[in-house]
Amino acid sequence: MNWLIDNILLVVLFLPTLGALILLCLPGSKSRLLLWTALGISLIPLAFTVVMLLRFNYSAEGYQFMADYQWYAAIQSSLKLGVDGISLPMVLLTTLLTPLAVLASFKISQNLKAYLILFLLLETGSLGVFVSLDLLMFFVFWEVGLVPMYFLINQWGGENRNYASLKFILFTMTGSLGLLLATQLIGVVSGTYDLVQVVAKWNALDQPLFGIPIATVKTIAFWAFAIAFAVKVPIWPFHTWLPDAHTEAPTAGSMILAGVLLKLGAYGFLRFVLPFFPEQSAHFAGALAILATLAIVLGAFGAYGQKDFKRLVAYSSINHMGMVVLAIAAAAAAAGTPDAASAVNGSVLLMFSHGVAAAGMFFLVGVIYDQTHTRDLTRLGGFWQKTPVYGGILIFTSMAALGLPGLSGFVSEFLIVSGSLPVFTVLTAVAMLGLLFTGLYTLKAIRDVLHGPFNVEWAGHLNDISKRETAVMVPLMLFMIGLGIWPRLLLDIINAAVKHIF
Amino acid sequence: MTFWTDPINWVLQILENLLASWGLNHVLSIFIINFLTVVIYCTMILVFVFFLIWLERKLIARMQDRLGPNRVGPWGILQSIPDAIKIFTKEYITPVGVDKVIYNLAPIIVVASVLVVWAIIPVAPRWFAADLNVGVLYIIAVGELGILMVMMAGWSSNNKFALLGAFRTSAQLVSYEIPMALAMLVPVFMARSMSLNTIITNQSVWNIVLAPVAFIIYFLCSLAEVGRAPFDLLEAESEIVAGYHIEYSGLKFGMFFVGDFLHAFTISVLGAVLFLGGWRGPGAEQYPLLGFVYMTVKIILVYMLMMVVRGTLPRLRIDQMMDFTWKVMTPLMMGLLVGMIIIDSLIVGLSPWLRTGAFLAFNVIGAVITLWALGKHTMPKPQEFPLEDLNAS
Amino acid sequence: MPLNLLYAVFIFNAIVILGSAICSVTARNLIHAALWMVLSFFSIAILFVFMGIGFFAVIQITIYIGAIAVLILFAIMLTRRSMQEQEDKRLKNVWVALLAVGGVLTVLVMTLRQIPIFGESISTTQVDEMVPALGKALTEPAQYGLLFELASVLLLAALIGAIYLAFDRKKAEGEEK
Amino acid sequence: MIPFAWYLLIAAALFCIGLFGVLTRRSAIGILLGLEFMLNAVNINFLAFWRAGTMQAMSGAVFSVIIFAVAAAEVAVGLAIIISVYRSRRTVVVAEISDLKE
Amino acid sequence: MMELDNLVWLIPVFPLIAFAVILLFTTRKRVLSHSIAIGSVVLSWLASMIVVVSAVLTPDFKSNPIHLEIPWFTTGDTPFVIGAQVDALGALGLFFVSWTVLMIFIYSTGYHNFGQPVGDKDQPGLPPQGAAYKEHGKTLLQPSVEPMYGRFFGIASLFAFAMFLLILADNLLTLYIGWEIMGLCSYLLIGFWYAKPSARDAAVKAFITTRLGDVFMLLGLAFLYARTGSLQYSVIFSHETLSSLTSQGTGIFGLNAAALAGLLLFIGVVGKSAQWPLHVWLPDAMEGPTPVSAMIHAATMVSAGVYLAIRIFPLISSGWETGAPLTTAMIVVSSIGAFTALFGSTIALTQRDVKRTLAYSTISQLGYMIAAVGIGAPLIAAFHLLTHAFFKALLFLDSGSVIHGMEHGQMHSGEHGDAQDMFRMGGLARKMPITFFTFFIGALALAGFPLLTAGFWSKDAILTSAYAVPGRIIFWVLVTAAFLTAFYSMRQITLVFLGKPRTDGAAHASESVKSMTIPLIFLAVFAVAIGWIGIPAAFPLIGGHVPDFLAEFLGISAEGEVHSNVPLLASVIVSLGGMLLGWLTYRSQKGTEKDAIAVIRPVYNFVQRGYDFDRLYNVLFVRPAKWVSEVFTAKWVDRVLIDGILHTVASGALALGSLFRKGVDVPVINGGADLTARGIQRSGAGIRHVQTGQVQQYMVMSIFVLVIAAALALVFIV
Repeated sequence: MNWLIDNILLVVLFLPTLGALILLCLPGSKSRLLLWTALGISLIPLAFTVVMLLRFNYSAEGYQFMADYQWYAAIQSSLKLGVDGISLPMVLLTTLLTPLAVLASFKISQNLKAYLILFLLLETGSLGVFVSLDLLMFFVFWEVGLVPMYFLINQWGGENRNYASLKFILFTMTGSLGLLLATQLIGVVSGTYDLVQVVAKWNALDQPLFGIPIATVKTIAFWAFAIAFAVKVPIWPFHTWLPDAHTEAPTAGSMILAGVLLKLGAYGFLRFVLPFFPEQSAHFAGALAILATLAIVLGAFGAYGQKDFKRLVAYSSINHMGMVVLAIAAAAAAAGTPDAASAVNGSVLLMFSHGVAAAGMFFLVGVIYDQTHTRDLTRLGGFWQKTPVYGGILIFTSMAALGLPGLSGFVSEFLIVSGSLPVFTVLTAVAMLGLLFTGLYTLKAIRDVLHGPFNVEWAGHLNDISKRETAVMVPLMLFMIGLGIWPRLLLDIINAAVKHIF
Repeated sequence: MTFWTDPINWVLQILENLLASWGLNHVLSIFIINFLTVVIYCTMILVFVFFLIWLERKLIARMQDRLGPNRVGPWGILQSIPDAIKIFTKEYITPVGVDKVIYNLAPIIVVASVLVVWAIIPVAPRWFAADLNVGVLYIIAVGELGILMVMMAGWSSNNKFALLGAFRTSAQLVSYEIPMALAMLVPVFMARSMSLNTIITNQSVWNIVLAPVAFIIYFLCSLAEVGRAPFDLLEAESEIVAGYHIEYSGLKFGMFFVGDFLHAFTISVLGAVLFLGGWRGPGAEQYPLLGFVYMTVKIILVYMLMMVVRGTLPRLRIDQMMDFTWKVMTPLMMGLLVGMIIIDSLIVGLSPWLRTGAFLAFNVIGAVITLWALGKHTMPKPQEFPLEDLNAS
Repeated sequence: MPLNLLYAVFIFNAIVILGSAICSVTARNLIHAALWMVLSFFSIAILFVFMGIGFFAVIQITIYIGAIAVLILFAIMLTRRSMQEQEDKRLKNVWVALLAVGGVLTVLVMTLRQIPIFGESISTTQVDEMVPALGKALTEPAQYGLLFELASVLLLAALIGAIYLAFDRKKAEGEEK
Repeated sequence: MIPFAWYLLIAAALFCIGLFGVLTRRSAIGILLGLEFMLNAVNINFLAFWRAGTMQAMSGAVFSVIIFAVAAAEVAVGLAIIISVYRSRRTVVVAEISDLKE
Repeated sequence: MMELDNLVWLIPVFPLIAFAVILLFTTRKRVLSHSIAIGSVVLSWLASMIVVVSAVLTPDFKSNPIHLEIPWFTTGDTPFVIGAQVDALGALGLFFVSWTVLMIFIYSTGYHNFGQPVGDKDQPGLPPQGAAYKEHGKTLLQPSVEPMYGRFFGIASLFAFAMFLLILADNLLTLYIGWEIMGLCSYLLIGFWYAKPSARDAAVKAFITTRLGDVFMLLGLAFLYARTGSLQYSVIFSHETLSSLTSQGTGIFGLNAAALAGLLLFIGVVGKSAQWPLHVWLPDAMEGPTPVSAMIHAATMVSAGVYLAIRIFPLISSGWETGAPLTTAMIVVSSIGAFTALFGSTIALTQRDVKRTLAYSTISQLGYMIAAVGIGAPLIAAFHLLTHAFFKALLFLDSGSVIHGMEHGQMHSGEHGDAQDMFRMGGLARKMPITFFTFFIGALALAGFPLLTAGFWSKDAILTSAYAVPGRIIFWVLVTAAFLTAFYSMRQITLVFLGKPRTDGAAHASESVKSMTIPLIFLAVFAVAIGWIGIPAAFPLIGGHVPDFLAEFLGISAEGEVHSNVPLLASVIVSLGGMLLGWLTYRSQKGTEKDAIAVIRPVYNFVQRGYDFDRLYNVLFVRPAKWVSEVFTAKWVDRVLIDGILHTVASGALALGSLFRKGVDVPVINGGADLTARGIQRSGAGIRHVQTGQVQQYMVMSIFVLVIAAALALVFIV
């Protein structure tokens, strides 16, 4: 093997940062140059990720492409990277969505340079969360991913951006406080931050800590973790930052936010909470499931209740992520059973497909917004006869989001339902209500945007989707239909990990 | 070891035995044999150049709808010989104020610097003078000598136009050395060796398939290296009367002339070796002569290509020429090289088809992007002539 | 090759090196000086061949003759008007210089004698198989990778700096106007 | 088998010749010439020592390579300076270039 | 059977390709679009015919069906296998689907006025308004071609793909995929003229109502998968799986696992094939173009529901063997079916719109089939499914042709009015003979005209088996429904075709083009002949002389049940009587308003509005859902409750922060920084230059120093 392959994760992780530095050196006035450079740079990690997929060993257990770099040697923390079947799809998602987000922001005019740099840093942050196998590093990247998003919303957002960005940062920061403390606790107690060792040592603990019975300590730590991730996902009572953030964020920002950042929380559940706290998570799975169900149902209700196209899509992602968390809770409750396996498979697959579909939806909202400068559903209408291609794409994407069989969402939803039904029968049945309303709000969106008599207000200035915008959508649509028709594309990889973990 | 499997060593063996039977000292006999070989080798090459000159004149004539040489010999194939005789028999003019030593040294070294390249070229399996394992570097290094001598010729002949020509020449040659060297690096890293033999034997897939762009760049640079059209600003009669060899006449001029053709020929040989798989071909391993035939065919192909370009394109402006190498070819070639190396290290161990496909795809994408960018940025603006000016004049 | 023959060639080569070097530093015409320098560099390349490192021989030719000599010739020709006007005369204090140089030489020789392996000798067998190892050593981050990068950065800086310095501002401004 | 000392002596001599050139030339280009000799002498030394040793430690070769690079860079910059100076004041004679004084 | 297997999986692929190609490339080009679509359907028709014929020719095909499979994905260690399968039932479905779909496609070209000029005011999303043309002086309208011609064929191809997929599926999940895609297509096709608000809302209504069923169905699938670890028919309907499922109890209504799964899936059926109470979407779905109604209602989509019901019969009837009293699940199914049959036919009585009548009649016919499934005669239900598919498709296409003729007449005569109102027609028999003839045959079949028509045989079979069920409520309900059916079908014929034209639109109506009438003739043939393949052996007189082909193909156990003549008589009487009555009632219809059976207006209107189920659901579900989502969730919970708490916290924190800034930052920290800067400036000035400027002099000196130092070092140190 050669250096590049041994350190491929390092390269993938820090190429965007490098790109950001390069952009820093380019003249800020040449917007085309900046955009193309950013696009080109962000395509490289994608290529590397494809290489990783090609070289991925389906039969091997544990993490692959591992690499360990000396870091905070003093506190036994090191930059330890590695991917397995759960994180590799997420890496693919991130590296896929970032170029598309860049491609989606060709219309950005003011202070483009900073904008692009922030995007690349954002990619590094989220990638770091997915690939770092070291608690401290995980936390560092977790926070790193936070900051650029804040500025993206705060600088390039809509009219109400200050409120939205502050809400976003406050919510997530509050969550991560507990996370930080718990991380420190675990690190100190088990003498290392290395994920693999921590799982062993931390679970082996049995005598009381600082005079507190270990169960209590673990419970507290569990909730610290759970709340941090729950805020990020977000599940029910912590979700109100999401609609505001989405509504105010620039289109590309929403794409990344929905596509990648929301997955961080769910990924955290899978990667940390379940392995670290098997008993606690099994014990509190019920509560988690209830919150998740609330997220599903109320998310769907909320989406149906919106007048604002973008808020509607935002609520829809609350709804879908609720499904993910429900599956995770089921897996936690029924760890080791085939149900758990199918639930986790479903949840990871849904994470990916929702990432693709939601990003697509937000982008499509942006396409309309760029032309009409309103997202008020009541003012749109009858666009299909003016924008046939856009209409087709919108229907396709929203059907994928709705979980139409044959498109990416369905298989995952089926797996989730069949996995969590035996565990939480009633809750799953209730969640079905959410599924019904998913159909309702999706159709509402299509109905208000495309169907009905054409709103003459936009008679003059309404063009069909442009080549560039189509170029953004095509890869996403390919993934939607590809995963729908042949889920093994990703499920084999996911299952390779799930088989060994759950 | 029969003639068919290994002709050269067979002949050498016979010679050595012969000399030994004369009772010569071993070292001495080896020396004599090598000397003879070198002499014959170079002479053959030079003679071949005569043929090339005829070929080129003929072809260009046809392209320009002329007859071309047609008097001496069948189809005028012997035309070069009377020309050569004429050149030999002309008077040697040595202008006043020239730097005698350098003035006379330059043409010799120019020819020599091309000839020594042939020392390492494998014309067939087991058929080469020397196998340097720094071969490619050696070729580049020797090329530099040529540049130096051209400058010397231009300077020493104490003539404004000659000096200008020398400046242009050396500027152009130095600038085009860089992308050319980069392009030559592609075969090197494909074969993981700088020895031409290894490069040929490792080309199970011709490098032109793996890196077409590299080949194109190499080809263009080589055009510039030998000062062919459209890069023939070195002896642009209209601008600088004849360039650096304006003051030369007779045999010395002939040497420059031959050196030019020889250089072109050598360059096409290198193109065939580095990118077209040299003597590779069905059955070449067993029968070197077959390999020799393949080699010749490929060489002629590349050389024809050169001629076609020469017959087709007009001369570039000097700024265009410089822009082209510094702003287009060098960056492109660097990016290409880096990208191919990265790809190569990424897909190591995966299927060879994937490897070829990846390289090819990368080249094509790179080429497309470059062409797109060129068309976008350096497309010549349509000249508009204000009508009133025309009317005024 | 028999040893005495080898020695003969080597000594001849050495004489060429030093002789052409001396001619180069003393030649009145700078062009000739440069050409003498080229000759001396060439024979230094041959010296490397004697050492058995043909790789460096080729590098020597490429860089010193191909690049540096050509550059210097360029400079000389570009500034040749001043060459023509006043042939390069000696300074007053040639003798001082000679003295200094002689001092340096003696010191050097005395120092070299201290070296333990001073008496040994080097085989002329080609060791080009060291080239890959050299390449690895140059690019390994663990070994000299950093140094290599520094050198490349230096080259880049030199390139940019050279362009910047040699850029004729007056003419450029004239063109802009 | 060439005695190791010969290389060193040649190098030393070359170095001194170069130094002489540096000290006695009046034109900046001449000084540059001398410098090249000195650098080349250093190179010979490095390589000779490397070759004389086990050749396992690459430092000698590496440093000579670096010196090649440095030499090229130095010539480029030096000549550029000379040319720009020549442009600004029509001379390359060092003695006349003494702006550093005040 | 290898090449046959390939054919099997190729069948749905052709329309899929057609769909992709049309929507991606050829939407604008009419000829290309419909040739691609029809070509693909012809290909799959050919393939299906080959498959069906070879299936029929295969001895005891029932026991070894065509089956091929691939692993779709793996979770944990259990692979999920999908595949294609053609068993007896599948072959049956394949037969009628391929025929009807092909016919409908050909019909559509004519229906969408292919070859006619483009309308002046036509725009995508609205039905064509007609193109003006001059005829000796005055400008008249002639039908204009559909603006979204290509798109129609694209979506229709997708629909065909979904239907074939559903029929060929060998597991419930693949079936569900086809099922949902069909739902999407129905949504797109019902809302084909999306610019019409009514069409738009009808589309949404259809999708949501069916999805309501589908959600439960998905639940059922998940339940089954969780319990059995597979969804393949061959596994879940195998004897041991069924018995184990039957033995497992569930807490709900004391149903066993199989029955529960069956019922959950059955809710999906209820939604899809428009059974009460989820029937509301189907009449509104008439907003779509007529071929769509034919395809959705008659041929394919609603039949898919019954098809599934027949498939899952083993689950529904778990723990039941022939002759025993019905289980809970079966009671639920059969009663829903029977009720729907009666319910639908009553509404159909009162409809004025020619297509809505057929829609409600479809509902009631489907009720028949569901009832048949519920009483344990699924294969007879399949028989009726087959016959009904043909004659109902025929009827719908006919109605479309009628409407076309009426529109043509209205355009010609320049009068405006509802072209679908039966009371505005009359006397069309002379104007459009082929349409009349075929419609007549279809209506007879629907009414179950004895011996001749297909409808008779299947309906009779259903009644027979219903008669066998202890406690004959269902039987009598079905008989009543049959009577009403006969009545309203005759009513339709009389109003539309017989008598005098009641409007001059009807007077100027004209026969449709060949591409519409030829499919009608084909379907008419089937509407008559298809019934003869299922003449029960126990039938008086002709029974036994004609082979009961269907019985042996599907493997209906003819023996066991004695064929009593009561149901036979009943069906003959009700059909003939009903038709006679209908003719008598409407023979002398005058004027376009009053309906002869509207004796009590309010009741009539109430029934005509479909017993006001729309309003009811509006009040019960739609409004509350809107309120919950728009007011409760979006406003109260999120904005008021959660954000309220957040804002209080935030404001408190802000106050604290500003306090700190005033107190600490400004005076202390900013002050200190400024002092350090000044000190540095002074130090620079001290050092001045010491040089002369002659480089070489420096060098000489330095060298001397160096030499001396080195010499000293050599002398003293070494």
